[in-house]
Amino acid sequence: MHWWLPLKGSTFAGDIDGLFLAILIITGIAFVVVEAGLIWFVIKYRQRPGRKAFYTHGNTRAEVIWTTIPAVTMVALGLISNHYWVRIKGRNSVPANAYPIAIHAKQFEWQVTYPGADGQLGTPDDFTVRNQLHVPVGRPVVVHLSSEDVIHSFFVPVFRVKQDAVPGMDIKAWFQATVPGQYELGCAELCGMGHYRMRAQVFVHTPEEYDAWMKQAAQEAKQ
Amino acid sequence: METTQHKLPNYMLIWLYLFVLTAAEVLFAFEMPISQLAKIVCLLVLAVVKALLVALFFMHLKFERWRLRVVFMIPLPLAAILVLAVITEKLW
Amino acid sequence: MTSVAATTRVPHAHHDDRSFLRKYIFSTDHKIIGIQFLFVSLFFLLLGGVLAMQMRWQLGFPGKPMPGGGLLPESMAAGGVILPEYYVQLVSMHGTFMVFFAIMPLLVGVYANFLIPLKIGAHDMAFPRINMASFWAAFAAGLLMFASLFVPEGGIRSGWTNYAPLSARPDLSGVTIGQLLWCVSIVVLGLSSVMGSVNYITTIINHRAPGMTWFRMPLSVWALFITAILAVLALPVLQGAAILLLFDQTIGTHFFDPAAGGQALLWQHLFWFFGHPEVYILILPAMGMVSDIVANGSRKPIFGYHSMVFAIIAIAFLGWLVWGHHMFMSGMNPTLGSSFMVSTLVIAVPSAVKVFNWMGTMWRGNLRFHVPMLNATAFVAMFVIGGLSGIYMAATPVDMFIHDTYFIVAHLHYVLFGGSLFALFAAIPYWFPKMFGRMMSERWGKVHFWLTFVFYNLTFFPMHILGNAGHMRRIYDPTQYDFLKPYQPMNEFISIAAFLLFATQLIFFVNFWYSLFKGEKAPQNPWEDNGLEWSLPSPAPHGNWERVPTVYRGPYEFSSPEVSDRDYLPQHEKRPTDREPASTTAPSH
Amino acid sequence: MTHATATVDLMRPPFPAEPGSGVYSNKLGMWVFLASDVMFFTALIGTYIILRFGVSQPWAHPNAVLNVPLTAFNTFLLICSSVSMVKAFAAISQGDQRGLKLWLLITILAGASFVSVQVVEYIKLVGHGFTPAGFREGSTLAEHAVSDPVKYGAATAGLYGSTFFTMTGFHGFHVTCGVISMTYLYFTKVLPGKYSRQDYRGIETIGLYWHFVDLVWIILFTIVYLI
Ligand code: HEA
Ligand code: HEA
Ligand code: CUA
Ligand SMILES: [Cu+2]
Repeated sequence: MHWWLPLKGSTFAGDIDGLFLAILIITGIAFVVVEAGLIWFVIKYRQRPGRKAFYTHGNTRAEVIWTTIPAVTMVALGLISNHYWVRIKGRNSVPANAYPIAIHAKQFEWQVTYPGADGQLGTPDDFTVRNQLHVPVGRPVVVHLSSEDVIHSFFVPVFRVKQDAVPGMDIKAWFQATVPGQYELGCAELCGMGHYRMRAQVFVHTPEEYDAWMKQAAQEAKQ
Repeated sequence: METTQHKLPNYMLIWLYLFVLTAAEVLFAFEMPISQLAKIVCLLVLAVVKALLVALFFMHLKFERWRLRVVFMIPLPLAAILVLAVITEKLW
Repeated sequence: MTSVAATTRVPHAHHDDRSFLRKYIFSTDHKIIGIQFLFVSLFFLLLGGVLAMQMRWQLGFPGKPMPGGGLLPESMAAGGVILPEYYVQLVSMHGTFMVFFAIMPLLVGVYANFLIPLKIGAHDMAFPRINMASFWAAFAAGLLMFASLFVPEGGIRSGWTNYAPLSARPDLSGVTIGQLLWCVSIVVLGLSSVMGSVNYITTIINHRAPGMTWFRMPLSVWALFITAILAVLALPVLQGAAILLLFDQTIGTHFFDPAAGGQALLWQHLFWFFGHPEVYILILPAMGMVSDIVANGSRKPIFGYHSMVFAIIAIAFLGWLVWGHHMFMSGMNPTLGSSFMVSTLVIAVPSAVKVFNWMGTMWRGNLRFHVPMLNATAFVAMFVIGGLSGIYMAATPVDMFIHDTYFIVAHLHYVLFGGSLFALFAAIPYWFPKMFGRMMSERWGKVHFWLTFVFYNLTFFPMHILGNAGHMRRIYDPTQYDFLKPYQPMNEFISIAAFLLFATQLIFFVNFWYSLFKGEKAPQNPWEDNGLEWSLPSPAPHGNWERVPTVYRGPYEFSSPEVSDRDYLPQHEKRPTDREPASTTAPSH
Repeated sequence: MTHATATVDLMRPPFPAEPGSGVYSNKLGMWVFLASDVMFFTALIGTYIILRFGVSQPWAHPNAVLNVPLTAFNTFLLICSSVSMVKAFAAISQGDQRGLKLWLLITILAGASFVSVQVVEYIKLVGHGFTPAGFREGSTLAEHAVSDPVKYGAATAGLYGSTFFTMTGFHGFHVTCGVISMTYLYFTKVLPGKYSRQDYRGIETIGLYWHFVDLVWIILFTIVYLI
């Protein structure tokens, strides 16, 4: 059991975890200030006989300070987050050389279509595998998400990637895996009573392994 | 308060405006040889003018205090925000 | 001249000769209506808790027969083991009951009704009969929703958010009648809420006592006023959406059905355009009442009254601009996502103002820790945690990871339980004497508070860690995933804490009922507070005041140097230096 | 502008004013309710705009499917009823009981006729095959749509039916509620002469509702029947 975020398995993971940490620090400071302050006040100013509270209606200077600091922090945080956001999900974020994979979600499975030997979707050598996502390491991959019936959500925790698959929409999501291995893909959007078991395996291969797997899988799919 | 009819807005006149504008709209929609977009814009303008006539004169907003006008105005930007934001969906 | 018009409105203020039915069932008295709301929504709170316990059993001990599960029909729990379809229904109905039938009516139905006239010095609401209709509509809505648990297939199975097309397609979700009942119930509830809110708004604008200027209103009244504005504008949108969803299922329309050109995301936009203002409907009244109680407990004027008011207004206004933060991963235009992120982050600013002003109020106070004050302090401490976890989700890249995980579940319980419900645990004993003429037990209140505080944190704090591990929400059996198997002990721990949390609530339950009949008789002003309601006997009589009091100052004049023998100065107490207020009655000519 | 000032006085008649805003509660409450109703229609009309904006295939020409002249007449009827409503208000604000009775009756009748015409329209439309689910299989409209898919918006008929019936239906529902409440007031308050120059709050309040319903129709007529 980890107490922290899972393995960093994609190029985004570092950025996202870094941002998470930054927010943890900002909110951590706010948290400590508020909670420690409360505890201190609770102890120090608890009722004592004969004491009268300090009569005041406020203090403009203090209020300006504690309005400005959060305001500045939040705007800065917004700008920084947006920088990453545009790189991850922005309109033109998908790298031109990204390797295409189509994923069709339906109650309750993932149909993953690979481009075959020519590296292009929509050609006759495409083939489809259920509930297995194989990707090469170190290469941007773009998944074309579609859905048969209801909304599902493509979620690979180690890649830090999540994207809903919405019926009637054609949505792209991209990532670049960095660590070879076997991981899990889950459905993150309630899609019916089988939502909990709508999972798939993710295999991150080295390029050679990937080619080998591709040949074999294409063969199997033909039969 | 011996105010008589002429102290109120001339409702019959407003009625006439509304009638004319409605007729204009119908003619406009089907007889005008202009582009679809221009047509839509003109029709919407006409509709808004008519709606304003009703709100200002029949609902007396023209004669009310500001605080009451505000009540009616608050939802309008919200409605606009909702529709515009969702429409941008299609523009990307 | 002013109070003449006012007093003549209720000629029989203290001669209460109404029949039982008129007095307690079809009452138009705002206080009785508030109390009716109290009983009904506490029932739904309990029901929501019972549903949560079943969920927690399944999550902590997946596949094991639930104690008492044998009593459930085989279609829900086979051999006592909860079935996936029943689990999904549990989640959805838990969220629905808690949000729409427990917390919202508790905060708004109970306290807007009970407090507004009492705190602004009115005899009743502006439209007492519409007020009564509002309660009965809410009651009917509650019955419909409750009934949906017992129809074939049970209640909804698409989350409290009812995302289409799942919710619109019985063939895909597996529920028909339950979903229809949900839609109808929500439309009726919206009607109730609109009727109520029109009443609250009109009453606050038109029926304030002489001298009760806008900036002498207690913050609770301000918060309820702004909440009513939110409700009056937000609920119709939900009603509209629910009607479209209903039509999609019944008369064959295609609003949300992409196969026929409809848009799946349209539902989400409509729902969250309502939904985010809704979550502020669930917190603003809590903040208002906590402000009153913190000032009372600190024996100090509220720190920065005006900025507290403006912060309420700012939160409410910004609340309309952020709904898209629930949809960052939905495939919505990412540029729109950026603007929703910024507006969401900005809400931290007025929230910060509120938090720091509460702290400023306690600073150098003379803190009296009666049960309401304990809970109000816990509100501040817990709301901050929930609010701060909101920041992670507002940052879109981080939300990409934590969206739809237990991090969200942790957030929402910190704001809704740590926030709204703790505020209610403060408000219920605080105004209990004015409602029923008796005090709730302080001792048991303290026991309940401490146990709740501990078990609550043990239940919900670990959910952040589950979220960080990528634990999805709304899943029936986490052990299906290999990467979640190591976290099963934590799920078990949470479940046990949750059971203890629930058990602790029984203390509250008993304390509530016991005090209702056997509690100590309440004095007129047990908390030594300044509000107008404390100028009335406990319980407050029908028609409230024989003659509406005149207000000379704001509601938070604690420890004022003007008085030396006690540390509070009621709003209606005339001091030698006070002048009669200029008439607040607008001259008709 | 003396003209306006005199009018302002008429708008604030001498009933027991409430303390506070100077606007009596019924009227204020009605305005707040109308603001809420704006949001309700926002959900419906907004949905229509969003869906229509979102489709890539052609949308049906309104006059191919709907009977525009009939509805134009209906629109005219509703506008007239708004005028008669305001005349009723003007009458009682001058203490003219007969005027009130007459004009309110006209309003009720015009409103009822509007609903009746709408019912007839619905029946005809459904008869031709236009339903909330789109063009009914095998109906005249469905056949037309096959021969001229652009003019009849064959591909978007489902959305057209959904939005059309929902928007006009809920408007009709509002009109019906208005007619019922006015009829109720007519028998309980107007005929017994309970309104007077001193107090005609009920008339002004129901009038606001009625004009609002008219206003919504003005928008709906344009965007549903003409565009
Ligand atoms: C009472 C209810 C309530 C309240 C008040 C809030 C308040 C906030 N919420 Fe929350 N929210 C919910 C109820 C609520 N929420 C619910 C029920 C859901 C889940 C719905 C579902 O999907 O089922 C949800 C989901 C939710 C999401 C969607 C997550 C997802 O699904 O991916 C987001 C994203 O931005 C969010 C953000 C926020 C923010 C930024 C605030 C802010 O208003 C918080 C502001 C407060 C503070 C920040 C703390 C005080 C400030 C200080 C101490 C100052 C110093 C601070 C800084 C400098 C940072 N909330
Ligand atoms: C105010 C709202 C509220 C409250 C109080 C709670 C209380 C609890 N909630 Fe829940 N919860 C939600 C709102 C709330 N919840 C929402 C909106 C969701 C999302 C739903 C969705 O995904 O669609 C959710 C989802 C949710 C989940 C996620 C399920 C999933 O995603 O699979 C879990 C899991 O543990 C959970 C657990 C609990 C527990 C253990 C409690 C415990 O705190 C319960 C303890 C018991 C009580 C609080 C009852 C006490 C009763 C009284 C005090 C009454 C006394 C009566 C009288 C005096 C007459 N809740
Ligand atoms: Cu598919 Cu959840
Ligand atoms: Cu939100």
